[in-house]
Amino acid sequence: MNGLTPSTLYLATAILLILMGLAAVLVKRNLLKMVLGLSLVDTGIHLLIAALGAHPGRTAPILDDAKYLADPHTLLARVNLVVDPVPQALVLTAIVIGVGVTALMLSYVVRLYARRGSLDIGEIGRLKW
Amino acid sequence: MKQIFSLALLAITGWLLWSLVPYGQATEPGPVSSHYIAHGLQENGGSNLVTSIVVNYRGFDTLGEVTVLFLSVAGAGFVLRRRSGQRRVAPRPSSEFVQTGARMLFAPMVLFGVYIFVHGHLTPGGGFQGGAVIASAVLMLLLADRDHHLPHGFMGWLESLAGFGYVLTGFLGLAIGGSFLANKGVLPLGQWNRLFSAGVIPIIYTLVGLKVGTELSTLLDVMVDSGRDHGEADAHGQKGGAA
Amino acid sequence: MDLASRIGWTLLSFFVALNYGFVINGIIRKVMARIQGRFGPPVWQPYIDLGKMAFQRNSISHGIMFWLGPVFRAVGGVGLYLLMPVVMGDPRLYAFTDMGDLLLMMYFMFFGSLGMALGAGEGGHPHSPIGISRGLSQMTAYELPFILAVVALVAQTRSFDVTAIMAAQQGGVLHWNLFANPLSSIAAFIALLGMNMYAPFNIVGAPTEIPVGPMTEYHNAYISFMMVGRSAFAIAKTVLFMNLFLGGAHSVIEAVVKIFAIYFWTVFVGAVFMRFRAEQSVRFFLRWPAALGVAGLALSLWR
Amino acid sequence: MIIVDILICLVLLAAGVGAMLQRNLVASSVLVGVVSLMVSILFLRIGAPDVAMTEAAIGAGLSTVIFLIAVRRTEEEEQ
Amino acid sequence: MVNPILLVAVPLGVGFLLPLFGKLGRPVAVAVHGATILFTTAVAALWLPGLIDGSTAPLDITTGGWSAPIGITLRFGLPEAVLCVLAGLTALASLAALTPREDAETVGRSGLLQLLVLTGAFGLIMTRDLFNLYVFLEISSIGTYAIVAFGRDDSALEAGFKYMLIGAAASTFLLVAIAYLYKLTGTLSLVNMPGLVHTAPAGALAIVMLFLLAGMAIELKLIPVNGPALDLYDGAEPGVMALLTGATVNGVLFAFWKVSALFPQAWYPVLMTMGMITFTGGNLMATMQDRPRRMLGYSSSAQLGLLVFLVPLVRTGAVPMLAAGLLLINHTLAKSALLWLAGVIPGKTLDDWTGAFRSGFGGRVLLAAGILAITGLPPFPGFWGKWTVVTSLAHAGMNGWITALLLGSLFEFIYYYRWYQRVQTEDDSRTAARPVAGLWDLFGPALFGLGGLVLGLVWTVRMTGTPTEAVIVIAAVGLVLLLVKNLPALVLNLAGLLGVVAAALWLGRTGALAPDTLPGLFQLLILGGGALVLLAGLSGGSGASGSVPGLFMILVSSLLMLARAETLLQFFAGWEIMTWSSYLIIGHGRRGPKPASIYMVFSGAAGFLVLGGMMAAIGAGQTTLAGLGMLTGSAAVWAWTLLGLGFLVKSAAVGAHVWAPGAYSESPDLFTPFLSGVISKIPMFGFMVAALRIAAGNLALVTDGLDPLWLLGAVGAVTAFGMTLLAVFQEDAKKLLAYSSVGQVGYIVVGLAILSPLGWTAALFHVVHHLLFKGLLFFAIAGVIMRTGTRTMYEMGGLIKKMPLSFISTLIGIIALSGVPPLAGFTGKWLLYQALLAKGWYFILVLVMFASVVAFVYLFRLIHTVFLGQLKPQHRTVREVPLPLAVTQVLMIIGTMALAVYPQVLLRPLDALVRGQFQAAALTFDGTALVTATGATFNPTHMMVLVVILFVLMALGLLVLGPWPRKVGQLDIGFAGELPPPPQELHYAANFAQPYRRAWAHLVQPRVMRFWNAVADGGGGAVDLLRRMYSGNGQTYVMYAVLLVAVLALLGPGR
Repeated sequence: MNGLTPSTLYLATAILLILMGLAAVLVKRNLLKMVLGLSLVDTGIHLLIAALGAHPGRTAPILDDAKYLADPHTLLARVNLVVDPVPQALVLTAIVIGVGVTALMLSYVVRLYARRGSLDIGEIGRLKW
Repeated sequence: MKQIFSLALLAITGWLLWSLVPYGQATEPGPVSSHYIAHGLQENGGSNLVTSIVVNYRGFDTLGEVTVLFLSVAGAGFVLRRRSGQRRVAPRPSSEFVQTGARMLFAPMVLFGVYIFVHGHLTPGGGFQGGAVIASAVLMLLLADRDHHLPHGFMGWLESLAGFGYVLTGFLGLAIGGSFLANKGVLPLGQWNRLFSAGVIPIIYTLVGLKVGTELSTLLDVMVDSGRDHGEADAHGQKGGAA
Repeated sequence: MDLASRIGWTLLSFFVALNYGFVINGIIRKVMARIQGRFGPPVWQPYIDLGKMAFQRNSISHGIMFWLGPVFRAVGGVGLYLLMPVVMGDPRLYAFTDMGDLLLMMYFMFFGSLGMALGAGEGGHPHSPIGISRGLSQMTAYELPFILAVVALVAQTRSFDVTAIMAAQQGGVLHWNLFANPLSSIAAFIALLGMNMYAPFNIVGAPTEIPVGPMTEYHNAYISFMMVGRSAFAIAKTVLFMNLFLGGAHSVIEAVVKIFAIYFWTVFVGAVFMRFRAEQSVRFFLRWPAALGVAGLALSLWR
Repeated sequence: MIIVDILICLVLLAAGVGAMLQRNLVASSVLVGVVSLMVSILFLRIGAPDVAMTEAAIGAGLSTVIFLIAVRRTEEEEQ
Repeated sequence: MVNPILLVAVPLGVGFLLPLFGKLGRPVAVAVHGATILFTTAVAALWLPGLIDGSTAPLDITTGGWSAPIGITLRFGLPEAVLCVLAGLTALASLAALTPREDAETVGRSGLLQLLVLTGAFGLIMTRDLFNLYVFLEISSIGTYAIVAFGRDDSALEAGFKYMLIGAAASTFLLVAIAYLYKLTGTLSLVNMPGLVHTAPAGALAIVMLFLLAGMAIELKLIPVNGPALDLYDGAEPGVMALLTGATVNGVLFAFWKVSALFPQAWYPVLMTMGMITFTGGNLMATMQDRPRRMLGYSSSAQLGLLVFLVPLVRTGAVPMLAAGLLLINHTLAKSALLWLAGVIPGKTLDDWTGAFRSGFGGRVLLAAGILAITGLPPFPGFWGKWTVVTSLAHAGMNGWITALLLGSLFEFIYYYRWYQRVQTEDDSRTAARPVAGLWDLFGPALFGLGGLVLGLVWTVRMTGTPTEAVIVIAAVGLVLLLVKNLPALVLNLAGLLGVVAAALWLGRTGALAPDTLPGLFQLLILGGGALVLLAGLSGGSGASGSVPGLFMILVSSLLMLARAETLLQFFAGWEIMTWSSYLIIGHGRRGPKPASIYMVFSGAAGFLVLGGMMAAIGAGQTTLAGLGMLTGSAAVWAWTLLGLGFLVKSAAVGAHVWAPGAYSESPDLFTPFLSGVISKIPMFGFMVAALRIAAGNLALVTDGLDPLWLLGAVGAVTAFGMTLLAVFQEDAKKLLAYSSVGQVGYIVVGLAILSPLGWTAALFHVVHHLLFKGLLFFAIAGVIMRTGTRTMYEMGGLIKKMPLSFISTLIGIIALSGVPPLAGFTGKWLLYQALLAKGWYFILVLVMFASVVAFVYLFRLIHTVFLGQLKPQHRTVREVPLPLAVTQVLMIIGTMALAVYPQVLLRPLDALVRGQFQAAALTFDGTALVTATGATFNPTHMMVLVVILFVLMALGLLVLGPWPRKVGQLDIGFAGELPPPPQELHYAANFAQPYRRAWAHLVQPRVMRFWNAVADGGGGAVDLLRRMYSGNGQTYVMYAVLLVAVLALLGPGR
């Protein structure tokens, strides 16, 4: 396991999650399973973004310790103490958006099921060509 | 066959993603994030940098995010809309024990949620997390007492006003700070690590928390029982074929 | 030459030509009869017919175009003759040929036929339009070899002027287009068979099928007019062929002989063949004569 | 301490595979929730407690609940 | 000026409160909603004037108090302002269109979604931050997902779900790309990221860009990932799709524009290829659609593809942004209008559109305007956009792209005009219960139609210069007549006539109508022909009422514009307006719609060929008609070939003649004379002012190998002959004349191709003369059709007794056409043959001479079958034509006779004209005689005198021999003493040229028609296979997204 950085591990896991989810979307015929797959993809994406900001040994970007409050010229020193907060902000947003999309998709699934009586993706191909 | 082809194509996507991994290793933060880390505390007064970014530096994103949630809840309601004259299904009531437990736990959970977003600028968590906790409390109530009606009127008012308040705060920033959603100059930044610090960030996060909490609760409510109709189950066959 | 003497000479020339036409007509009937083993009418029979017809009153008319039909016919015949130079180098016999050239003659040929067809059409008898339909079909067909032949000649002289074409044929019999340009000439002379509408191309009148075709409803004075027109037309056409292919004429006698020769070519052929059906006739002209015409044109261009 | 990470990753990937292979949709939904939960732990280890909380509350909690509701309103078994 | 951040903030705030307003009642909510949209639109619109004239600088808006790259910034410049105004207006009109359609389920709920969709679009348009862009993209997408559930049709649900699936894939790709872009550049702001992106490692950048492009491609609905979008158009409420078109789609496109700054130049060809594939392919696949809504979807996809294609070109400066902007505005206006109108028609198939908008006010006019605009016809802005784009491409030498673009545009013609054909078709069994467009339904289309028209007119003036007042007067009269089209035909035509006469006087005073110049001559023809048609129209009848007079005025004005053109653009603009206005008029015939749409497709092809030829010239730096003469080398060859082909197609030369008989015969009867007499001459004008100038200027072109001029002449001769032959076999009087007209144009082509003074004199003489005699024939036949109610010749007969004037007109017409002396037809033929002889084109000479002989068959047939023979019992009560039509005919008879007696009245100006063109004379005039340069003479006046004298003499003779005979009844014929059968059986008329047909049978098979049908069927089959890629399965669509990534990985520049 030499040379395996945490970043690589996280990224690899994220990629596998994404691929797993996409595979479900591409192969599974059940609508709910497809939405579940997309949920996995979402999770993978979140992990991927966060992993891009990962930096082993650095702490969360919360400056609640007095050591961060030293005089102004050490301001820049903080940069080397905490991880990049931007990807975290992005993931935060992405998670909320993701749940919104998931909820909407599920309401579609529920409505489609009510109308068509099936969860088979093949059943909703009435519009084509 | 098609599935194998699909998976083969997917493999190419995977290979592309994998070739990006070497570029994803830990690096020093770029100029923008360095600015946040170095000056975030001074400029916004909140010790949680993520919150500073979410609410102030990238506050416009967050407004959008709230909108997304609002939109998907409205959308879910729109998609699952009830036909006119359609009646709710009378559900089977849960046991009294569960109902009582749920009611007892409801208040503390909501309070916990409020705590999370009120302290968003100081500790991990914020409007979204707090809102989610509140929604969980509502969920519990909904699950325990299937006949429970959310106070839709109150929730609606709260949701609308919280959202409007958020935009209004933004306008406050525009009027006073010269920029939409500006923090600086609108309220004093206060002292480090105090509850009443970081300018409008706690206010915004509170509003976000209220809004997200009510929105997610509405979402659950919508998912649980709108759009159900009696004829649903037996109408499948014909409806699937016709139209 | 002043206009008055020109008109005078022209009238004279036309009078002679008209009579010559009647005489030829009479001779033809006689000859045909002999070929068929009959005795035949006298040579002056056309004069008898003309007199009889002209002095019988017209009894009925189907309308103004019907009435004008023979007039058109006569104008077409006379007018065409007036455009022909008959004897080379003799302006007295050039009539009004300076008004235009070969093109004018070719197009004026249609004048009489068109008017006649219109008049016959108003007659309201079904045989008339049947005859006209056949006639038009055949006309368009024989025009193709004729046009090809004419263009072949024109291509050599680079002019539509008939006198120029005549001039180009001087210097001996072998300079006649008939010999200088045999392919085109043969094509043209086959076309002439169609133009003159003797067998096998007599489909317009086609006596046993559509009694007399376009003329069905006509009688008496109308017919006399048509006879005049037709006679003049026949002579004029023959003069044109003479000028185009036989080097023109240097004297009236030469003209008389050549005209007779050309005229009889069609009669002799007609005495031998059975009548074509309309579409056979069309196909016929569009095949061999047209092919000859194309060859002739190519030949004259190649030279 | 990367071993811990590896273990978490293995667990979450296993949960993911299980979620996709499991034909019972309730189980599947729960397993997807488990994946989210594991990921939220990873977030904590990355140094992102805010994200971890959100992922746990929304990704692992709320999403799973919505899925379960949807499953109940449709069919529980994949066909 | 108001801060544009309000564009996002105010609708958001109102949106949050909208549920509360809803509690006060639906009207309140709708009013607040409408007021909000109005407010935002006004805010954006207020910025426009300053931004347009440059007095206001684009504004950078900060949020949170931070400027880029620390905070999220937005930008508000001219493009943003325009897009925001467009989006606002679309939202307003959609609100108007959708509110009445809300049913009990959706009431009060869709408003919120509409407002938020609009907000999302504003955000997308203004934001300058990559991640913020993603957020707004999601707002827009989720808004879309939600709002498509509007309406009761559950196919919308299905479409929405598929759209969400592929949208999720797009979000995934985009997020990966955005995250890595942040990682690689350290910023998210689009203000500084483009400058930093090049510092990133190339290997990483290639893959990141690939994902970015794949994600954007899905959002932009490019082929092959546009399947769900197509389903959406198919299934969702059209009003909703209009909103998405005007707001979201434009927003996404503009977002792509901003993102495109990140792409290295190596990616540009990829972007262009994807865009063009979508444009051409989308239009191609749309041709097989029988569901108009889905067809609009393909069209939207295609239009977006075109804009995507332009993005890299605008980035490099090869194409001005303004051009892309015009195309975008045009698409928004037209497509939204069409979608709103589509919302009125409940059914989804083409059949449901039969006779749509027959009643009610203006629905059909607006539909026509929308279709004209979207197919890029002037004066709508799309035309100017496309022109600018194509000229820019020509300057850059991108001829392949031009070809693809024009091909795609042609496909667009095919399906849009087939659609409109269906609308124009009147089928009483279907049209009885047609929905009528209400006032609110027409609000949006009218607003956007007017907007498009005004913008287009502004651009017309801007790009072509102010047209002369006369053109404006005529066009304005036309527009007014369109508005008051319900007035009686008398009023409409009189107004039109006055307009034309006024314009003619005006132009005549300025000396523009001098017949010794090409433009002057053609303007005379146009005005004269137009006046005659309007004069005849005073009598009412087919093609003289309703919107026809108005359209006719527009047609006349376009022709004047074309005739007066100095630049290629002016010429082409006039050409295209001519095309559509004549198309619309033809469609007004009883059975006109189908032939009209065929006409339009061939005209479209002709137009694009002409445009292609012009581009060859423009690429070589020549933008004026006069400049064409200076072209050399391959530019000259291309310009000559394409222009020539275009003009030939438009003149229905052999091979492309299939459009003509239908269009001529089915067009309104009183318009056909103009179609035949004037419009068919416009390609000839084109030859003279454009194509042949090139040939004249390029001796090399003429001498190398096969002489192209000879080839042109041969095409003309074959056309003349072939069409004449086909005319012989027609039973329909107008079809006969139609083939005849096309054949006559063949003669003109021959004359022009000779490219000698005499040849041109012959051609121009024929141009004018053909207008007179063919107009006479068409008017006479129009009168007959008006009175008898049939066009089939054998159903008539003997009409000479009832309609003597019409008979005389026809008689003079056929004599003039046939070329029999003494009428001027012979003069024209004589000139032509002399020119051919001088040129030495003997085989062509033979062919045209032969053709003119064959013409006798159909000419006699025409006059005989209609006027001679036996009168039918049902026509016993037929009267002569009404006075205006009679006057028109008399005028044309006078004209024809004048040319016959004294052709110099025309030949002298023509001689001056030709002298100006060739610096050589064609003819000299010896008294009344015409003498060519080679010495050939013809004296038409003497010929006429001779014939008249002979005629009078002979007639007198016949009178003397047989004074007036007794008139007898029509059945009093020699019938072997038997009672003749009824007139129907006596009239030998049907299949008149029967022996002729038998003889020619092998030659007159409808081979060409079969060829085009085979092209249509074969092409259609292939396209049908192609479009089956949209299998309707959401999974397959997602697979296409992954496929796109794979293809980009394997073929893109990053491999």
